[in-house]
Amino acid sequence: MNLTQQLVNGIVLGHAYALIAIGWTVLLGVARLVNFGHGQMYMLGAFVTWYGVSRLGLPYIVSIPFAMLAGVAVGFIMQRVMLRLTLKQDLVSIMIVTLGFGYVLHGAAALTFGSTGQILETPLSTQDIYWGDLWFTYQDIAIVIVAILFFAALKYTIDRTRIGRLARMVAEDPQLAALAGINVKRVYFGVFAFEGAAVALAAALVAPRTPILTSMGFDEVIVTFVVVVLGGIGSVTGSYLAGLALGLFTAFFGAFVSPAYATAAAFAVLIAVLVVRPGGLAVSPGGR
Amino acid sequence: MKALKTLAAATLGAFVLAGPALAQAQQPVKVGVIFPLSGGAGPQGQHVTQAIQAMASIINESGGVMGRQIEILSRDDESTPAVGVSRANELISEGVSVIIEGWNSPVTLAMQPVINRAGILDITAISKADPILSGEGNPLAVRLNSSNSQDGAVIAKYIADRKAKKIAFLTENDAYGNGAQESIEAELKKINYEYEKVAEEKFPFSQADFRVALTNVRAANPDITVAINANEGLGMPALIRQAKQSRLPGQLVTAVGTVAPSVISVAGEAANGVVGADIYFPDVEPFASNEMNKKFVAKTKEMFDYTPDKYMALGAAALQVWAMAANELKTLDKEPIAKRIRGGTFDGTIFGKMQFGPNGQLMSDHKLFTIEDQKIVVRSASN
Amino acid sequence: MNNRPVLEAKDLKVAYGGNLALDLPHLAVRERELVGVVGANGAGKSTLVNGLVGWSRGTPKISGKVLLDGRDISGLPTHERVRSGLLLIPEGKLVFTQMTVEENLSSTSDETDLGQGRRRYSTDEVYGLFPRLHERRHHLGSQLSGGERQMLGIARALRLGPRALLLDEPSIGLAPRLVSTVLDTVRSLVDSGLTVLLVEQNVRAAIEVVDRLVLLERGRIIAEGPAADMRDDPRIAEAYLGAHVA
Amino acid sequence: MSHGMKTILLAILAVLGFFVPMILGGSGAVYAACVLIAIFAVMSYGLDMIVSDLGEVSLAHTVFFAVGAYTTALLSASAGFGPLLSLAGALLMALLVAALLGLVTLQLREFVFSLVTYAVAVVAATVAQNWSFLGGSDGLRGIPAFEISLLGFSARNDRELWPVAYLLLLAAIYVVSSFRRSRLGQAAMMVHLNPRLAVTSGVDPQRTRLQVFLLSAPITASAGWLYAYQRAYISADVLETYFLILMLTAVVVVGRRLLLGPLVGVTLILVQEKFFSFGGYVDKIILGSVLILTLSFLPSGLVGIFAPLRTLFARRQAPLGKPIPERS
Repeated sequence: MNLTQQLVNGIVLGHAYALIAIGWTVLLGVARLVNFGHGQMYMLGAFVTWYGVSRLGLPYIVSIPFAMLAGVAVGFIMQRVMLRLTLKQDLVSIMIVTLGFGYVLHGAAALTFGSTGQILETPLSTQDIYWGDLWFTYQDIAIVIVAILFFAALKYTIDRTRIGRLARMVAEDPQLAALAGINVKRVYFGVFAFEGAAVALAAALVAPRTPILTSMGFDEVIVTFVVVVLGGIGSVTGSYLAGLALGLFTAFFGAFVSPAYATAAAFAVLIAVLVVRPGGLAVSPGGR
Repeated sequence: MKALKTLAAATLGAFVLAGPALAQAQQPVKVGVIFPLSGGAGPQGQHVTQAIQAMASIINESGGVMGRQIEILSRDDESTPAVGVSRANELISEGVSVIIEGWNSPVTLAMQPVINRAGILDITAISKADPILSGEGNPLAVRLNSSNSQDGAVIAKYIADRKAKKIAFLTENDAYGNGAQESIEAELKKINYEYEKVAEEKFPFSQADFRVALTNVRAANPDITVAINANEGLGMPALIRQAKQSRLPGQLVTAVGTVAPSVISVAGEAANGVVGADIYFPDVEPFASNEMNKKFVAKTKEMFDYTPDKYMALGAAALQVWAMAANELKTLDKEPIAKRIRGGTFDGTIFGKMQFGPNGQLMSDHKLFTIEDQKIVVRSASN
Repeated sequence: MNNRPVLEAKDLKVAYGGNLALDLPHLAVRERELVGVVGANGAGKSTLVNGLVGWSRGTPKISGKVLLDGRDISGLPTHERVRSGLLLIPEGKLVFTQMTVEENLSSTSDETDLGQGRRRYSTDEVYGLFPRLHERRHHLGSQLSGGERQMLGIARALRLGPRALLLDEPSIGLAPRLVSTVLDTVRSLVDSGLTVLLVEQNVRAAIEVVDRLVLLERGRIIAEGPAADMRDDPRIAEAYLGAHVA
Repeated sequence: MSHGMKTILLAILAVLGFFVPMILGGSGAVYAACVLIAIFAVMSYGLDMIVSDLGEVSLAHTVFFAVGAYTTALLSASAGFGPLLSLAGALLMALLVAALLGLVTLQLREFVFSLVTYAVAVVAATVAQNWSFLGGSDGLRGIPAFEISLLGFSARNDRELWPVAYLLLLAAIYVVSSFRRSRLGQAAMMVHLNPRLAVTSGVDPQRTRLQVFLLSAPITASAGWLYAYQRAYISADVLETYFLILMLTAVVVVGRRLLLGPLVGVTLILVQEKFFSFGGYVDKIILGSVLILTLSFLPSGLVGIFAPLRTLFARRQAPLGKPIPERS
């Protein structure tokens, strides 16, 4: 058994997971919103990137912002439609509405992009690196680097900048934030736009690792759940660590037990954590 | 509230009343076809349905069934057993004479008792699970695609011929995958072949990232890796690509019928060198010179601009065999036709001579192939 | 100039689910004036100040006009009324508990031009006003005492450049000594140029600092006048100041 | 209207409902549709209690449906139990699983509750897919026809199964409406709308939640029981999102806390799916859009469109369809 290779697998997977989950973490931390359409937004990001690269002939690096823009657009529409529910914090309805959005996105993407598997090939994903017994691609390196930069930038923004402060104020108490002169609706819009852009960025980077299908997205939502809950809901640093831990767990559980049960095992751990310390999850809102 | 209910009930009623048409002598014979037309398996389900339509028009051109034209009623099971059952019920109430179905085994297993209870003939084209022929859901089952045990023999023979000693399995962890692996191992045992199972990695059907499993397999340094993955849209091409990238040592062999041309087109260059086996190739002997097959291939190309693969051929052959039996017996009734097919032989089909076992399983003839230049190249008959 | 009201409410009505909680034909607060609003529990004091900024933790129906320096701001959402200089320091939760004092005092708006009569207090100025906050500037809001939170609430409002300040029950839950400290600070703010509407239950303390007093009962103004006159008003004297008032 | 009159009217309505498939032509397809609608409506009523009364979104109700179906399949096919015994078994198993799940999630609220219930559903699906005791991915076959020899009753097709399905539906509606009038129902509403008030009124929120959970699970499980007989085959697909979305949509689309809401919701969805289908993808878009639009723009559900009508009906059917304003 090649443990170093599994370590590499786990680290790459972990950064991919953290990147996939980050949009949701912020959404949850700032706006206390859940988005069950997250997986389908990931799918859409992957397909828009693919469309840009292989149908429009755009360079990969141009296709990424293109996909992020699409993600922002979807986020805006979702928030526009759900604004009343968001301000009311009607979580029951919000959860179901986002499930509905996932359905609509899946149906629309399948009608637009077809339902056959596609390969999202990038200049990085086709370049393999063999290093002794180890194997990875430049795409894997890009995932790790972008994830680290993204999390560092996000952490800095939230902790040190005015925008981050505004978001934290809205997260803690939207009504008090309004009395501080903050346009709460705009912050909610911004957070949704961020969610859309972040998940599209994750898709553009992570999706080239495997073939893409319009029916995918379920696994991504599952991963996001685990990362967000284990990381302490709304916590950026926690999400990064939880993503990394989940990646390593998946790799080593796959190595020592079986990949067949990795997801179920991760969920079992999650349930166990929640049973043992149900209160320990309510970490400070605002995403520290 | 009551108004809503009445409204819903009324619309429901209107549609149901409009549904069943009166069966008259010169009315077409209705044939129900249920495959996934959407979702991951959607494109392939659509192709199978199209192939059946092509075969229907071939049959109709040569006089139809008992002088009546065949009308195909196609439905989408969405790869979901519950939806499949609903669709089967719909077709039953439309008065179909036979239902050709089956891409996913659970969908077939769910539909079998429903179709059976309605007294309608049920022909399974592709679903591979062994219980389909167990008689529990349908005592008069017929299935065309090869069974796991038939498939196991050809892969076992290949392993033995290659004198490979270190064997690894990458297996989909469900009834199909586990059954396929078991049958390969059972066949190896039957021919008393000595080998060492150096790795065995199971993964869920929906898996697309095999790097963790491949790392384990690679470390075991196998002579042959057998990949068993029926997820043609996602899993199999991903597995082939990642195996190539990870520089998996030894020969990658895919389980029978898991590498269709669609898999190769997604997997791209990485597919070159992969070995597989299958039961139908449109342009290889004995199919290439089979007049019926040529006609079928031409018709499919003409109607749908597509060269048929194995799945399409199986769907079309299901319709053809049923039409032959009906014409021969001059009946559309379930029981006589099922009994004619089960254990029977048919000449002049797109598969040439087709023979069914007493349990309704088609006897098929496997051929090994290698993928070269992203094309399936059948290995010489000596194999 | 001195007589023109900075803040004016006309026909202000607030209703919760069909029940009229406030019915205010007219109320005005003039430049550099400290107006106190007093009344029993449920008289509509908080409803009044909340209604002026269009803010609530419930979902009331608000109608009527609110004018700030003669400009009608009643169509604006809360955050824009705040930005135009009408600041409410609410009762209860008035600081961000998950943030440090320093962060609570950080600017939430990047506009520099505030317009006539407004000035944004600098961080140093508010620390000068409340040295205690400077000592605790790295503490989280949740670690502050009630008095410190009240100071922080006022300080945060000053940082936003208020034209008029609405204070909702600043003395609630504070020790008597702290009450007078807070109210004295408010008085000195008014003396240095601010306009304040103060809702207070502690009439005895309030009457010492305010210029004018408004008495609310069941959502309506039942008495109004200079503090000195109101002291002798029997409705005030009996209900709020007790027998020992001369 | 007097209480007695209402009861009589309801009884007449209940009797009339039984003849709906006959009125609609009585073809096999109508019976198949009606039986399925009844089964799925019962399934949804279990979830309805959690969503409408407790105000939480349980994503684990497919598990109770599966528990009912799998227990029935195992007891009837392997142990040879009759329908009544297997029903008892299914309800018991559902209670057990619900107690376990209820205790685990007792402390959790809102989205954390939903996430954990979803996790449970995913783990359950993996277990069902892989555990050969439950038939693995091939599922369980050989479920016998619905026969109660004691009563000489046997149902081999949907037409014959209809009386059973209809009775089950009536029973579920009765349980839900009694629940809403019961002290537990009032307590649940209080816990949902005003937890603080609930505590001060002597209601134990956690106990109430657990009790509602324990009442809700067997309802959904009983739907699984009949589904096993109706389909004669059970596989892990009963844990798929298809059923989850079906249930959720049925519960919310017409309007929350309307007694006949889930039934009408299921009817609308299945009629669309069966008779107005535009193919899987367009159906998905339709179902998703209906969910989005009703929840986002019609706060009181589809009945909001018929607001004037509703007041009419509210008067006539007060005990049945009385809307209670949702949480503000």
